[in-house]
Amino acid sequence: MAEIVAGIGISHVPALGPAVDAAASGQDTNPDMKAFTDVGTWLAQTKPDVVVVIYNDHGASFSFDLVPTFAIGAAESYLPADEGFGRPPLPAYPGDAELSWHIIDSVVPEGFDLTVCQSLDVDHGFSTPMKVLFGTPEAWPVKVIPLAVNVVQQPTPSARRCYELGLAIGRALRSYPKDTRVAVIGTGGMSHQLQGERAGHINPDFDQQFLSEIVNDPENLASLSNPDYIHLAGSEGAELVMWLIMRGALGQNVEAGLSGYVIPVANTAAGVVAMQNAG
Amino acid sequence: MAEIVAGIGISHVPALGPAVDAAASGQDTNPDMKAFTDVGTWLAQTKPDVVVVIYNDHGASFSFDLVPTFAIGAAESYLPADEGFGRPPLPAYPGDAELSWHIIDSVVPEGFDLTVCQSLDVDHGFSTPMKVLFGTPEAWPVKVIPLAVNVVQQPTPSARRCYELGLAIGRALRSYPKDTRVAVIGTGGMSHQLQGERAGHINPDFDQQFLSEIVNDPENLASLSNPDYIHLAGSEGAELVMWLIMRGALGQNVEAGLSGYVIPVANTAAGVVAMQNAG
Amino acid sequence: MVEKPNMSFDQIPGTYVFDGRRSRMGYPLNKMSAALNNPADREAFQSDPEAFMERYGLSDEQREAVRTRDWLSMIKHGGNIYFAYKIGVMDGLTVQQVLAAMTGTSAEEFKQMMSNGGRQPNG
Amino acid sequence: MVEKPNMSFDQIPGTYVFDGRRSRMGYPLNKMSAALNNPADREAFQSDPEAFMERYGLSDEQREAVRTRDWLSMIKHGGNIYFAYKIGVMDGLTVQQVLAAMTGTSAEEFKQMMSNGGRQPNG
Ligand SMILES: [Fe+3]
Ligand SMILES: [Fe+3]
Repeated sequence: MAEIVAGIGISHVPALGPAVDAAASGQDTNPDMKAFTDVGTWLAQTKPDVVVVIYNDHGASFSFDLVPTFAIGAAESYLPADEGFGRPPLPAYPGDAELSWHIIDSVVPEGFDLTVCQSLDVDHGFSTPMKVLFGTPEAWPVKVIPLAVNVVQQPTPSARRCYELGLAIGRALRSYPKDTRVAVIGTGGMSHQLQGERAGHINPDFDQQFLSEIVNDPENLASLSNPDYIHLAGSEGAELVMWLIMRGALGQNVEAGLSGYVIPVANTAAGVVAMQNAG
Repeated sequence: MAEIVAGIGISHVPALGPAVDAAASGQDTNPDMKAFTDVGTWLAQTKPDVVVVIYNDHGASFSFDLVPTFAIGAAESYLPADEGFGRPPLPAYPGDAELSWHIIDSVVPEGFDLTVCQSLDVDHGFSTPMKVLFGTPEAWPVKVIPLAVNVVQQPTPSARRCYELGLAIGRALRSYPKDTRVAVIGTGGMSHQLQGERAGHINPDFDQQFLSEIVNDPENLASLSNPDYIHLAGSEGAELVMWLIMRGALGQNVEAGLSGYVIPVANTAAGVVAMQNAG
Repeated sequence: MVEKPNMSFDQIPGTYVFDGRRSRMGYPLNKMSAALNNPADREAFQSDPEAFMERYGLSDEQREAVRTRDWLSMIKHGGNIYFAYKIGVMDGLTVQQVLAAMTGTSAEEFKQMMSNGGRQPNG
Repeated sequence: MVEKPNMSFDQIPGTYVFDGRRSRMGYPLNKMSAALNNPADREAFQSDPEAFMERYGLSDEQREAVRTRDWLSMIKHGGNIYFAYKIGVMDGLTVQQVLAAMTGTSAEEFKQMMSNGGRQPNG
């Protein structure tokens, strides 16, 4: 049977890649920045076969012509998208189409109205965490399942809905008959805002509470409304609801692992937290 | 406040257009075929401002690259799609983007994970009922809201899920503050199968029960499983679940109006039923 | 009242339920067929079908099924009828002619069966 | 415990929540920006921005905002920052430079504000 070996919440701002490299090389001695690398090292030790990466597209693969609330990949492989700079020189991500379909066949009948993508280019929301956690290998050491969430165009799915989808994905993963080690990665955040007169908004009190409650009290985080998330985390930081999908997939009781919090990475508060199901 | 003035279930097989024309001109004297024209006449008398058309795409606008479970249009207008024969010479369908967004803003927070389309070409699943009910005017006399349902690639949404979405759309429509007369049209079916050794499957007993229960016992129809629908209605006739979205949008008690049932129209059993909320 | 047969997908006779397994298998075939919505691609397919199939990476079985217009084999190898029929459109075939060929009957016989009320359940 | 401010979208200061109303208004502007994911369209925009804006049917206000790189005006007229920033990419701007311009501060000041911990809540 499949086992969920790790849950990670992590920012996906592109500048995180170079910032983490600087910490790894000793150029930057901030211990919180080092936490990102340490989480990657820890993740490797959990030996995942597959990572489910919950992220959002930033105008690369979806435009406002068509916005799925939840889009899951079921492809054999995924290419990094051209976001306006040319296609990034990264290896393609190998998919696990069989496990993707297992999740789809489990959660759609439970009433989650997924959009199923057998072709999907993934942008920095996906690629930044992969790079931070796995470095820049010639070939990725894991298979991937992307889950793209609309956190851009209201009505975005509520934190509650995200958490419930996570619970359903957890049930799906645990019912997968193959011996597969799965890590679930919720990406985005932490607080930031990239528009309006409030651009530059950072809310460290909220972020720190979020880092703690995502482990210990996800129910409270699931009870916040969409406007509350935007008010507290910023219009773009509201993407933090994606961490609740990851958290829902894990068991009710988890053990907290490494975590870190840095202000700023570019225009964003950046955070990372690792956890695993309690023995 | 908006009012739901009519609910219609109707087949969408392309051959229905010419068949109905033949009945209207007296070439075909089958009274059940005349029912299709009569429903159109009745619909005009209910003076709808907007029609919500629930249909499925048949490989015109969506491929297996991306399959939304439920995709709703929120465009200013919709073009008829090229399905392999060239673009049909039909006028563009004017949208009611404001009402589309009202529905979206109502049902997504209720946990329906719609895909929102501000650009969408609609195929015969949409165009055939429009032609049968409204003829071929130079400009359509109503605004439209297309709702495309995945009834092609399993896991398709269950009949229960469709009915529940219909209930939510009904709540949304009734809460729309503008004085707007809305007709809801569920399309597809009736029994038919276009693949495998069982191609040509027609199930008149099931169809007749469906025509009756869609009015009087939608709960029973909502309780049938996806395999049951395929077994009873045929692999393509299973699209009849879309009528349950229409039925859900109406009130609990409805008055039955005209109905008709014809075998065959091309390879399909064709049916129509009209209803409206009971006094 | 409609009664529930409580079937599973694999119990339905003569029916290839288009599920994830078939959609995955049929992906190149259906993607190629979807391209036939474009006039330019319709021409490309007709002028050099082998090159067109190569472009989309069809499996050997899928190519052979397309070459021989073996509609049942297309379905068995993951083709979806709404997409596969776009190939039939270019041959000038009606859906009914495709279904007749798929079930190994003549177009006339199939038409007659439909006019007589279609293939009856369990028939 | 995170407490609930129980805000509504319109109460959040200095924030233009990207909802259906704005997505509808901004549709031509964002559609044009989305095209900039393609190298050929990036060239087309740069060589003749007026023709490119005409092709997508931008409103007068949106055109003027693009012409003057008035980022706040783009947002107010339905632009979404992830899309609008693709215009900034072609100008060689960082997101931070765009945000500085949007808030009427210098790039240096904005950078300093971020290094000092960002714009504080209710600040
Ligand atoms: Fe993001
Ligand atoms: Fe259909």
